[in-house]
Amino acid sequence: MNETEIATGERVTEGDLLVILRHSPHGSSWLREGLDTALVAAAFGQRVSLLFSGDGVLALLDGQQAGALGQKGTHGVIDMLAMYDIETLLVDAHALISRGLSTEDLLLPVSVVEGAALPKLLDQHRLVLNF
Amino acid sequence: MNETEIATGERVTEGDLLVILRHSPHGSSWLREGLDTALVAAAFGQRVSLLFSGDGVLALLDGQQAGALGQKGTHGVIDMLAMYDIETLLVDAHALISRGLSTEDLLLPVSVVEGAALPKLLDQHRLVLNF
Amino acid sequence: MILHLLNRSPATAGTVDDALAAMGPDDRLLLIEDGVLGALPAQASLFTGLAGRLFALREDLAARGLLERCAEQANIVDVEGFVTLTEEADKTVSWF
Amino acid sequence: MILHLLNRSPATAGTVDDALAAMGPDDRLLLIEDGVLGALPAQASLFTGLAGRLFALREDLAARGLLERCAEQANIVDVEGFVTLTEEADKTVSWF
Amino acid sequence: MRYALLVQGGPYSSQASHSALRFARAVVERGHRLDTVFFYHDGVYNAARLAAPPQDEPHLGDAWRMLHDEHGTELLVCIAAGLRRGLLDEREAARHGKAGHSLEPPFELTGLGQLVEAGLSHDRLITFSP
Amino acid sequence: MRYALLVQGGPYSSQASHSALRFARAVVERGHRLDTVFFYHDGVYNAARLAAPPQDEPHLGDAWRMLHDEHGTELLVCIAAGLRRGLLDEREAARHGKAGHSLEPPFELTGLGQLVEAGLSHDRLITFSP
Repeated sequence: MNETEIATGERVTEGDLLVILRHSPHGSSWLREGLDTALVAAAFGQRVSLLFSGDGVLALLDGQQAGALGQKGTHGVIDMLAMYDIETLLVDAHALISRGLSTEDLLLPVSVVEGAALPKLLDQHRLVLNF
Repeated sequence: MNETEIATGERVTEGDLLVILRHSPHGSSWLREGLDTALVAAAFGQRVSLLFSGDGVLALLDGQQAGALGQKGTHGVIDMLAMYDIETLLVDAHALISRGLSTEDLLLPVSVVEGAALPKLLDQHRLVLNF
Repeated sequence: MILHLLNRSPATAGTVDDALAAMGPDDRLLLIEDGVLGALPAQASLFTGLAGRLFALREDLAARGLLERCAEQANIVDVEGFVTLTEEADKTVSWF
Repeated sequence: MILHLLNRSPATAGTVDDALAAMGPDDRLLLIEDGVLGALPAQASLFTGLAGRLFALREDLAARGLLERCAEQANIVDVEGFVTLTEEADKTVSWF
Repeated sequence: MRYALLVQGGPYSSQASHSALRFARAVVERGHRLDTVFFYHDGVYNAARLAAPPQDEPHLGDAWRMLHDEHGTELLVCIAAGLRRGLLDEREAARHGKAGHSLEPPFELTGLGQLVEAGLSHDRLITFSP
Repeated sequence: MRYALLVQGGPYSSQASHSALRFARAVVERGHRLDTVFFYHDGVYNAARLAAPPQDEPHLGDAWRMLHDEHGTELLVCIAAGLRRGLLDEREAARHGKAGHSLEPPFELTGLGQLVEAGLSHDRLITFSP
C-alpha cells in the first residue's frame, strides 16, 4: 500500500488503478469482471486499489457459497487478492452502515472510507474503473 | 376499452394482457420490446392494456426524435397503438408527478391511475408482463 | 392473489417502490437473486405491512452469506417452496 | 478535475448517490443517455451544489423530447462539447 | 399444471438464466409440465451454439438442451430479438446472405406471438429478467 | 491526444454502444487519435459477425468496422468474456472443437491485460456501460 499524509491529516491512497466494485456477488457478472480486471492489472505490476461500494460490499461478506447450479461466485477471488499483492482494500462507510453491516462481518481487514476521502481517492489514481 | 364499475365507484380496466412499461425510450431496448409484445398480442385479438410507469412515462412525451445515429426510438410505435386497437393507455400518477410532468405533456390522451387502483389493475388482467 | 418476484436490491429503489405500489393487500412478495439483499434487517422498514407475505429464496440468501443474517419478517423458502408459491398464486409478476 | 459520466435516471437512485458522493469540489458531472432524465426541473434538487459543473448531452435530451424541458442549472453540450469536457478533465469516470 | 418460462437475461451477465433453469428443474420434479421456455431481450443469447464457458462453471446452453431432451420443453427464441443480436439458424443465415449460423435445434427461432400464446394458454408464466 | 474507449453494453439492448460510436466519431473529427476500443462484459456482443438488424436501424458491427478501416482503431474483444458468451474466432473455435466461428477481423480476441494497458498508456479512457 502506498499512503501519504495530506494536509488535513487524512491518509490518502495513491495508485495506478482504482477499481470500484458496486455490484453484489452472484446477481451479475460485474463484480467478477471487476475483480478480474484488478487481478490482471496487479499481475502486470500496477499498483491496484479496490473500493467496495454500494452492493459491492457484499463481496467481502463472510459465509458466501457457490450458487444453486454450482456457480462459483467471487469469494474465491477475494481470497486470492493478497497473493496478487492487492492490499489496498477500501470500503465505503455509508454502504456498510446502510446495510447494517460492520467490518466484523467481512472476510478480510479493510480500511473504511467516508466523506471527502472518497473524491480524494479517485483523484489519487491515474485510472478509475467502475464495475 | 373494457371497464367495470366497482363497489368503491372506481373504474377498473379488464383485459387479457397488461404490459407495464417502466423504461425510458432510447436508453435500452426494454420499452421497444414491451411495445412490440403489446402490438403482437393485440394483432392476435387479445385485449391489451398498457401501463406507463416509472421512467416509462417518458415514452408518451411529445417532441421525441430519432437518436444521434438515427435510432428510431419508440414514438413511432406509440402512434400505431390506436391502429392496433390498443386504446387502454394508463399512466401511473406518481411517475408523472415525481418527474414534474402532466398529461398535457403527453402525445395521447391517457387515464391516470393511482393508489389502490394499481393493484386492482394487475388483478383484472389474466397476464401481466413487466418491461 | 398475485405472487410478485423482486430480483433487485434496495439500491435500485425505483424497482422496489414500483413493486410495492403494485401489490394488493393479499399479494405476496418473493425476494430472489439480488432482491434478497432486501432481507437484511437494516432494510426491514421497506417491507413493513407485508407481515406473513414476505418471502426470500434460501439458495440466493445462502450463496451471498445472508442466510444467518436475514430479518425475521422474511419467510425463507427453497426452490420447491418457490414452485409452491407460484402454484398458490393466480399469477406471477416479475419486477426488475 | 474529474469528469463524471452518469447514464442512469434518478429512478436508479443508488447510482446517482454513488456518483455524487465521489465528486470532488471541482469535478464536473455530465448526464448522458437515461441520465438526462435528471435534467428535468423536478430533479434539480438532486444536483444542487453543482452550479456551473452540471452538464447534459444535447442529443440525448433531444431524442427524449427533453430539450425544451431542461432545468436551467444544466449546461447543454453537444457531442463536440462532450469531447471538450474529456479533454479538459484529468480523467473520466463512468457511473452506471 | 402447465408452466411456461420467459427468460430475458443473458447467460453469465446476469443470474436470470441460472434462476430460470433451477426453477425449471424444480417445476418438472414436482410433476408439472414445462412446455415452453421463451427467450427474449438478452435471454436470446442463451441459444448461442458456440458458447464455451470455463469447465468449472455451468454450461447453460447444454443445460437447456438437456431440459428439452428429457422433458420435451420447447426452447423458443424471439426471431426479432435474435436477428439483431446475431443469433441466426441456417435458414435465416441463408436468407440474410450470411455464411454460417449461430443457433441450432433444439433452440427454434419463432415470433413474439408465441410468447403471448404461451402466456395465455398456460396455467403459469414465470419471468426471469436481468 | 490519444483516446481509448471501453464498451460494456450489448448492441441494441442498451444505448451504450451507440453512445460510444457517436463519441468515437467526434473524437477523430476533432483530430485526436482513437487507438483502441475495448469490448468487455456484454459489449463483446458488438463483435457478433452474424448480426442482422433491421435495415432502418444502425448496424453497429459495420459501423465499428468502418471506424477501424478509416482510422486504424483496433477493436479488441476480451477473450474470457467472449468465449463464455459464444464469441469465438476461427482459432478459438478450433481449439474448443466447435464448427464455425462467430467473430472475425477486424475484431480481435485479446486478454484483459490489453484493457489495463489501454487505460494506462492513453491520455484518456472513456467507458460506456449499460
